[in-house]
Amino acid sequence: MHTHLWLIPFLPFLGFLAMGLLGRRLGRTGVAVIGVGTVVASFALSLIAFAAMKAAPGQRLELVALDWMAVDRLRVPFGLVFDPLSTAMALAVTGIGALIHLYSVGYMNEDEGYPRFFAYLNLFVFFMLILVLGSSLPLIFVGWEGVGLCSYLLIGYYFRTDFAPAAGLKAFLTNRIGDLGMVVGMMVLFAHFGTLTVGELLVKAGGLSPETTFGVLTFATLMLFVGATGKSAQLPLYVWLPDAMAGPTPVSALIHAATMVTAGIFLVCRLAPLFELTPITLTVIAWVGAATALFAATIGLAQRDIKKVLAYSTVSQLGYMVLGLGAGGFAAGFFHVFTHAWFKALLFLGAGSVIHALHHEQDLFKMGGLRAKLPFTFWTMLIGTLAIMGLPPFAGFFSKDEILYLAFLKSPVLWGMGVLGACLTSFYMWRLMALAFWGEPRDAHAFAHAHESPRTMTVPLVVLAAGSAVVGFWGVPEAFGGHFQVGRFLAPSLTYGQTAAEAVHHHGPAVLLALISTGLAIACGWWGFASYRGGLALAEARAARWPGLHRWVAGKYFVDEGIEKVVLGPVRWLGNLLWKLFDVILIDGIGVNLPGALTRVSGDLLALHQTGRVRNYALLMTLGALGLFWVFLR
Amino acid sequence: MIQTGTASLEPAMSNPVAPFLPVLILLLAALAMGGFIVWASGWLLPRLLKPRNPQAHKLTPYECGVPLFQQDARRRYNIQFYLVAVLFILFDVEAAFLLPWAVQFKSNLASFGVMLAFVATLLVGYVYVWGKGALEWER
Amino acid sequence: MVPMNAVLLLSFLLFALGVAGVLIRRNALIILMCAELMLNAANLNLIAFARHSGTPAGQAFALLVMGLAAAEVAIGLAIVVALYRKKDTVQVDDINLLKG
Amino acid sequence: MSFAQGLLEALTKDLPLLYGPALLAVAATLMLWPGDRFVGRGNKKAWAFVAALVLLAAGALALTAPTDEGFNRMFRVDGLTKGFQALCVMGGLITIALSQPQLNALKEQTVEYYALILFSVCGMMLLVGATDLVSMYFSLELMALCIYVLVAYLRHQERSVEAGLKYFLLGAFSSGILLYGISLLFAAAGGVTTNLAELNGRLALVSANGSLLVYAGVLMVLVGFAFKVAAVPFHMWSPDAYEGAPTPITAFMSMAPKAAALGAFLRVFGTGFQGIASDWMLPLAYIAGASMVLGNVAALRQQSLKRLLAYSSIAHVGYMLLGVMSGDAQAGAQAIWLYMLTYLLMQSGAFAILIYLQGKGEGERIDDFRGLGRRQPVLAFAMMVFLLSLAGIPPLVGFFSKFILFKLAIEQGHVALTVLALLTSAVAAYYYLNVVAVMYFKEAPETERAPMGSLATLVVTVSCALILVGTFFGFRLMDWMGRIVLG
Repeated sequence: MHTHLWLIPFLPFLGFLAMGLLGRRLGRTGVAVIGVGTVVASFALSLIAFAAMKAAPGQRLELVALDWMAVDRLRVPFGLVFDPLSTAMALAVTGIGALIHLYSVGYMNEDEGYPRFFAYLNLFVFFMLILVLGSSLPLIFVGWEGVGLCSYLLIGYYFRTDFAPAAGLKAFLTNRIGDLGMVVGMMVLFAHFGTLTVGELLVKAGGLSPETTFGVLTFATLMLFVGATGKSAQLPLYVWLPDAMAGPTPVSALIHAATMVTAGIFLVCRLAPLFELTPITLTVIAWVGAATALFAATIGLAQRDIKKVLAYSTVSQLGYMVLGLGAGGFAAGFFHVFTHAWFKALLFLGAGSVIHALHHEQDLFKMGGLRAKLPFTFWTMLIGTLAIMGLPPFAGFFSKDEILYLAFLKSPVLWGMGVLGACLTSFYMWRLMALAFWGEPRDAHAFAHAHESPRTMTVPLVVLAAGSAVVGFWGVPEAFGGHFQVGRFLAPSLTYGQTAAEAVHHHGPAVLLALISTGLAIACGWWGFASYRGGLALAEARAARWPGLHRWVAGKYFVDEGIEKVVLGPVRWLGNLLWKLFDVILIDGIGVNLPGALTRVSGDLLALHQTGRVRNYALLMTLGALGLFWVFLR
Repeated sequence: MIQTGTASLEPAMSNPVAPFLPVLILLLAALAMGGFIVWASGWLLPRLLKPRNPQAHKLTPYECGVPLFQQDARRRYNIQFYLVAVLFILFDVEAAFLLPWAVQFKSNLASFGVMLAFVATLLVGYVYVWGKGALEWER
Repeated sequence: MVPMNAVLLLSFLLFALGVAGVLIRRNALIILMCAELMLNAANLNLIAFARHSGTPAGQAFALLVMGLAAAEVAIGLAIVVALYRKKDTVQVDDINLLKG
Repeated sequence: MSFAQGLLEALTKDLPLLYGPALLAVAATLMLWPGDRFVGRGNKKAWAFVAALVLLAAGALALTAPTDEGFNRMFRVDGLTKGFQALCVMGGLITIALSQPQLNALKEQTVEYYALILFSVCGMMLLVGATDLVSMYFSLELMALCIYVLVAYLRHQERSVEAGLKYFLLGAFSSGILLYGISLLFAAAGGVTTNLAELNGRLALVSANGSLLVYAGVLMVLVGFAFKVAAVPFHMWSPDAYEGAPTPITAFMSMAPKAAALGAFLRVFGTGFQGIASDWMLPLAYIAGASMVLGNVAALRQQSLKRLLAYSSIAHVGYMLLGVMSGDAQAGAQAIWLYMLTYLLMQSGAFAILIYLQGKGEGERIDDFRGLGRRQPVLAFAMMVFLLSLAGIPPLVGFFSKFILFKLAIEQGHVALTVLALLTSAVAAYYYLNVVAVMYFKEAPETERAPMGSLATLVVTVSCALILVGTFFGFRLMDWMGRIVLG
């Protein structure tokens, strides 16, 4: 029974095999049908599973195909687990994945590597589903590494450019650092509990009193969180994500919205009862999340590339999710993953649509006035923007509000950081909208040739926009008269048979806080919109010499310019500085230059000892032996 | 303790080297004597006695007789020489394994058989070398 | 009987001589000889201590080592000759095509 | 009863232990003479099949040998022996298969090549079972002497001869050190025995006075073995020898002798010198750590894939030494055996592809792999599988063998070294992936395709399939094998 559930991850894999092996022989249509069809089919299956899960809450199904690894004490089954958490996540992955596949049919239409692209994409979905559904940590790790590998392949997809392969490699390497944490955490858990199956692990952890295992668990969970930091692009390992924009836009959407980056959040949720036992880890998580949310939002202010803005916004939103987890709101964090998947996919695909229309122009400063030309894109992206800024009743509002409230309970400072981040988010998103869709076209040629995207691209946009508008209602917090159903739904997975976490009761301040944060966000959004509605006039006006007559007229802008100088200037300066500091020094330093430096060291090392002369070798051997002797005598 | 130069018939048992001490002294004396003779005859006496009459011909290896066949003394040996020498060493050293066997040998067919097998192995090697033409000087 | 420490000292001197030769000399043949010297240093230990304890194992081992050393020399000479035919030199400092 | 009778009796009683290696030695001798007299100059290729059959038979005999000790406690057949003997035989078989295209192209097919491989595999098989320093030294030399010749086999190529000479000179040097160490241990134990178990018992009791002797001896033996497995700082020969040797022999050196030397390493240190573990544990830890770091860092710079694989094999040895350091010898042996087995698969596949490209006139440089992903997608995919598995990226088999090894090391308390191993393996991912990137992301002019040859295809297919199969349920299989073989 339930064999059809196996198909959920393996259908995309079959698609990958078919496209990988047959390739061009399938033809364009064949590739599109298989690529989209398999993912849609597994979406349908996930939907069935989800419905079943909804009907019987608290159900948990573990399917074991075989004993995968069995080496003395280590026994790892190759199995899938279906519980509320994994089915909900699988639903989001396959659903959004399917839409992105559909979109790619149009977006990649002119690309020659069509089958290769879809093969990678399907493999990506497969690994993500393995990650989500895997019943043991090694299997989850397989998915974890698998999505890393696929992202490497996909980001480096445009391999003819110099930049793309380097970016792919950087993504992969940064992730490896996180993976080290994950492996160490896994090993410590195994050494302590003697099992790596999630179910057994959580049962055993629940049976222990916190005092006895405190140190070990804290270390293990911190290590696992380092892994999550790499995958979910938190400070300081976020560095790969902005560069990952080098890939085709649907890939960015897939990586950013539904799959790869949420892996870290998902891992923490999966092991929520373990994290629950370690308050120190939770505090670390909360602060890292809040810092990331604020930090990335600041950087987002200074970007010109439309995809970079969205990339930093993803980092920032991930910060919120992590903040939610750290504040103990695993359900809230997951809920934000869920809502974010919709509106971020929407925004990315919308940006992709803009880029596609302008023939791969990504510079915001060269856009403008596209409102009329790209109506579908404009309206759907508007909904996405409203959702991400947290305007009720769009999706982002409920999830973000829940997180901010929990953060407030933990520490008002965290709340303040979150609200500030939300204001900045609102600002740069409206800046993006204003620069792209309002004002005068700043590149007449590109504008003249702009055209609305084909149906395969707009349909996913519309679906995602609808989703962004309504999915928030799944988790209306109690403060607003809802029941935070998502929390109830997920509770069996997150508490794992232990005492149910107390439902968060929203008291008086909840509504007030929500009003404050929303109000501020709206204000900042308007500010951003107003500053850039006129295009780049501000910047140009400043540069131009104004005749006396126009001076007074221009005075209207003088206020704005003042604000620009006094308030925005420093903020943007800070953003730029941080960007320089982290992106240029740290990322390029670690991600790009470190291998280079290592290579240089390697060369020196070799020149020093691998001289090709036998006598030098013999001498070094003798010295080595003497050195070892010295170790003993010491 | 250091004893007198005359051989002591009853060496101190505590020092195992002691009985050899006279030998050592004798050795040193002989060395000194020999060294002196060599020095005197090879360096001192010629200095005192030799007539000074330098000639280029005197520096050739053979002052009289046939002229040198080859000027460079460090001439190359035929590569075949090395080959034969190496093969000789190999079979020679292998023969050393016969020694402990021979020392232990008591008339016994089994042990004879074992050694026969060993020699047969060597023989196969020999035949292989022969077959390869390694023993032929001129090829 | 000679004290065993003296044997150890002598064998160590022989060994050190061999090592020094390998490190200092440039002629491949002489390096080879020095390596053989190291083996002989070990042989000295083996024989002396076997004699000391009155058991034959060490002596048999030494014989075996001699046989192996001969085989080693044979192969070494063959390789050196091959090198000489190729490069007209047996100085090891002249061969460093492979490095890095 | 005479000595000789005893000897004969011992032989008839003990010989079944050695049927495998003995068959190899006898067959190789007979191949040289008189066998070769009957084979014409153009038909030397036939010896490949004979040698492969002999190896198979020897492997079968070795696996079915009774579990016992014999030859005056000089040789022992147990799980460790059988397991590593099987690896050596596999290495030999793969080498013979890989040698065909190159030897045919160079017209260098001779009987001696195969006889030397058989002799050296014979040495390896004896080595892993040797429980006495005499038999160990003897078999080590038998193995090494044959390999010296094989490295210099292409005597008309300067590189090959130079590699052979370097390897030989340093090998003779290290063998001198090893033997001197053995003689010191023999002396420290009173000059009575060279048997490992007895030595272990006696050395543990040596007074503080003689402990310097013991330490120097153990250290020198350690140096000798570290040289044979090419661990830092006794590794310098390996990149040069790997690069200069004929490529199939490079593959051979990275598989079979390494397995044999590691088996002996386990035998001597893991189970033998346990009583004096405190003497060698720390130096070994330094050696292992240095190997991981230097091997991986040095590989970054390499332009030649052969050299890259040489340096990376230094690093892999560093990882495997973690298993030798395990206090639980059985678990250590199993972890190393599994690692070596998977390493053998990946390495043989990678070398098969390398040899194929060499045969096409493309060299061993990493740049020659440009655009392989377009030109020959299947081959490139297989190469990617091998490289990713070597890098230890899950879910490929290479990850799990690493995982088991590192898990063991953590359990044994070598935490710092394991963390070092993890860090350096992240560096390793960089240079392996670089090759993958070159294959897929760099363009190269179209060149014509040559057929790969059935044997090399077989090696690539089998090893790639095994890696992929192993990814899914290889571990049950390997665990089962490990249990049966290593007991």
